[in-house]
Amino acid sequence: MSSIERRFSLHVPSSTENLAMIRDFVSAVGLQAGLVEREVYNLELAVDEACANVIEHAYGPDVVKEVTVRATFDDERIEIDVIDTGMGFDPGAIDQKGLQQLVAERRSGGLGMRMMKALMDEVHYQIVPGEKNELRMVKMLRKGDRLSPPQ
Amino acid sequence: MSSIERRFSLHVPSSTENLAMIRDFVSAVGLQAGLVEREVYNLELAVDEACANVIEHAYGPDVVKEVTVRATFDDERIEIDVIDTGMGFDPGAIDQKGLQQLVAERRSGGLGMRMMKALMDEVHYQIVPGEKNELRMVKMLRKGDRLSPPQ
Amino acid sequence: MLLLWEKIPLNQEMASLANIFVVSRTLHDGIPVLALDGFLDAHTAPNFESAIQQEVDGGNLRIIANCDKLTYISSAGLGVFMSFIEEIRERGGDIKICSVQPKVMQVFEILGFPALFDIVTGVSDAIGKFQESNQER
Amino acid sequence: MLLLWEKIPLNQEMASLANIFVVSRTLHDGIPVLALDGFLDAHTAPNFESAIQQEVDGGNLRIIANCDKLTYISSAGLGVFMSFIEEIRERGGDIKICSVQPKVMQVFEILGFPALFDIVTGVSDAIGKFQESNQER
Ligand SMILES: Nc1ncnc2c1ncn2[C@@H]1O[C@H](COP(=O)(O)OP(=O)(O)O)[C@@H](O)[C@H]1O
Ligand SMILES: Nc1ncnc2c1ncn2[C@@H]1O[C@H](COP(=O)(O)OP(=O)(O)O)[C@@H](O)[C@H]1O
Repeated sequence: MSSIERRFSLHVPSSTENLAMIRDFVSAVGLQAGLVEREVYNLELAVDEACANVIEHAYGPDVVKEVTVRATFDDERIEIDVIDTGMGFDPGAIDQKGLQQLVAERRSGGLGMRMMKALMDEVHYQIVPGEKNELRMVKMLRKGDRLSPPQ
Repeated sequence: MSSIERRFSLHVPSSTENLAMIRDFVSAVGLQAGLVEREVYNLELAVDEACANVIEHAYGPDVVKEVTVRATFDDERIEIDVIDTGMGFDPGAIDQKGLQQLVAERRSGGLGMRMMKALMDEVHYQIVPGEKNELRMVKMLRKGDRLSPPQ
Repeated sequence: MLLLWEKIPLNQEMASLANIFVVSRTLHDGIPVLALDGFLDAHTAPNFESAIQQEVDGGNLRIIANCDKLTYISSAGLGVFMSFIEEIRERGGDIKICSVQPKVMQVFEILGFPALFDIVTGVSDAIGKFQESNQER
Repeated sequence: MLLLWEKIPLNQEMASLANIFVVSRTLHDGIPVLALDGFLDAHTAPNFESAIQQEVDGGNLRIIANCDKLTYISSAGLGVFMSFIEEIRERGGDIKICSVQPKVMQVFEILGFPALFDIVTGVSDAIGKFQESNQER
């Protein structure tokens, strides 16, 4: 990363109750990075999805476990890492079913990873089961977008 | 600490710009601990004072340095640690001047530590210069206060 | 003066952090309208789920979700619509979604909901949709 | 639809996080009234400091601080009052503080400000205080 880099991090118990706090944290960092409201909203949503996955899948309902959100930005990009120390999983093996199929199967889940990928410029996992599972999401700060209309 | 303990922490660059974020963090933890609005407000204020001191005195205007706020609560108490890795100081040697004297000297500071002590049940420092200076503040959760009128 | 304190309503800051979500129910032309207010995420989705479950259990299979005051939705909230719709349609009902704010609409669109759900402008349009399908039968 | 976005005002959540503080100036009976709005902390205190400095530089030594919309103050904000008051009084002026919300008043009280400052109910009371001291002279 170039220019002055700013680093923030938040650690909270693994509970859906803390998703609001995580979104407020991400929102504050996003505003400081110079994002406009729509961009902040989408960043909150992507991080919410990632953290909800940790809370639901990495640990189960074990509130003693922790979710870590790390945020770093400079003039060019904002990077968010969502970290758990749970059992991990193989992201490549996750079957990305279409909405129609999920509906037919009466599923209530299966949309989170798609949402993150739609909202962020980069999404990748680094999995070390039981030690450290890190999901890195990157959003480029295309400052030009705010001066000229989007293409 | 007894009962289920919940731990939270926040790390932000050492800049007054981040005081609002710190207050929002403290407010969210305080609400989850069951504090009422007045108590949340006072907790935010005490932590704001502690962090403003770190930002102003521990590092000077070096934004690369970090302020850490750790919050832990159970049924009985909420504990906040504010941590810096700056030069440290001798809290016992700080001359607590009266308001009248500060006004006569046209000072704009010198009130922060008094505020923390007035708002919290315990305030103590553990100083290891250049390594880790930790300010611990404790507020007892006198849940009874909310049922019966204050004495 | 301090005694007055407990009566002062939560300030803006706290209201936002409290992650408020409320479902309230009214009837329009006999059709239940569930008004969603606030933040619908993995924490609050179970509230919405049980509100829909209650309608289904009571045999009310024509449901309107009024999203007028819904300011936030994550995939956990979308999952509630997704998991009920098949059963409800099989039994001759539907969930019509109305009055969606642009920022929430964007989320519906990202996941392709407009192709599977009737998303309309207002409550009266949603009622209209149900009346149309009445005549078709 | 996405193009509309930039025009939507900041939502509640963001407004709170943005740590907004605004000083606006009006004249009442020739006396400058500085209305403080929002959060006065170590980050925003310099704005308030320069607003008072401007009055002093312009020879306006009778100043009213209207705290009607001041929702938060830390010792950095109190420090601004503290650092100017001696000079202003020596030169025959004063800072009167009015319309303080209970939660902010509590902070003034903790540090003993009511003994050193005139803190009154409304702007007209503050003007009255200045008129009283006119007559005394
Ligand atoms: N942090 C994680 N730890 C373990 N498993 C995970 C994690 N994140 C995602 N997964 C797995 O990936 C699957 C797909 O996730 P997602 O697309 O978000 O849908 P959903 O969470 O709604 O099932 C999950 O069902 C889960 O099996
Ligand atoms: N974290 C810290 N690191 C170094 N010095 C500190 C720290 N906190 C407080 N101090 C010292 O203690 C003094 C008194 O602090 P305080 O009562 O808050 O008043 P103020 O910060 O307005 O001067 C400060 O002026 C500073 O010298």
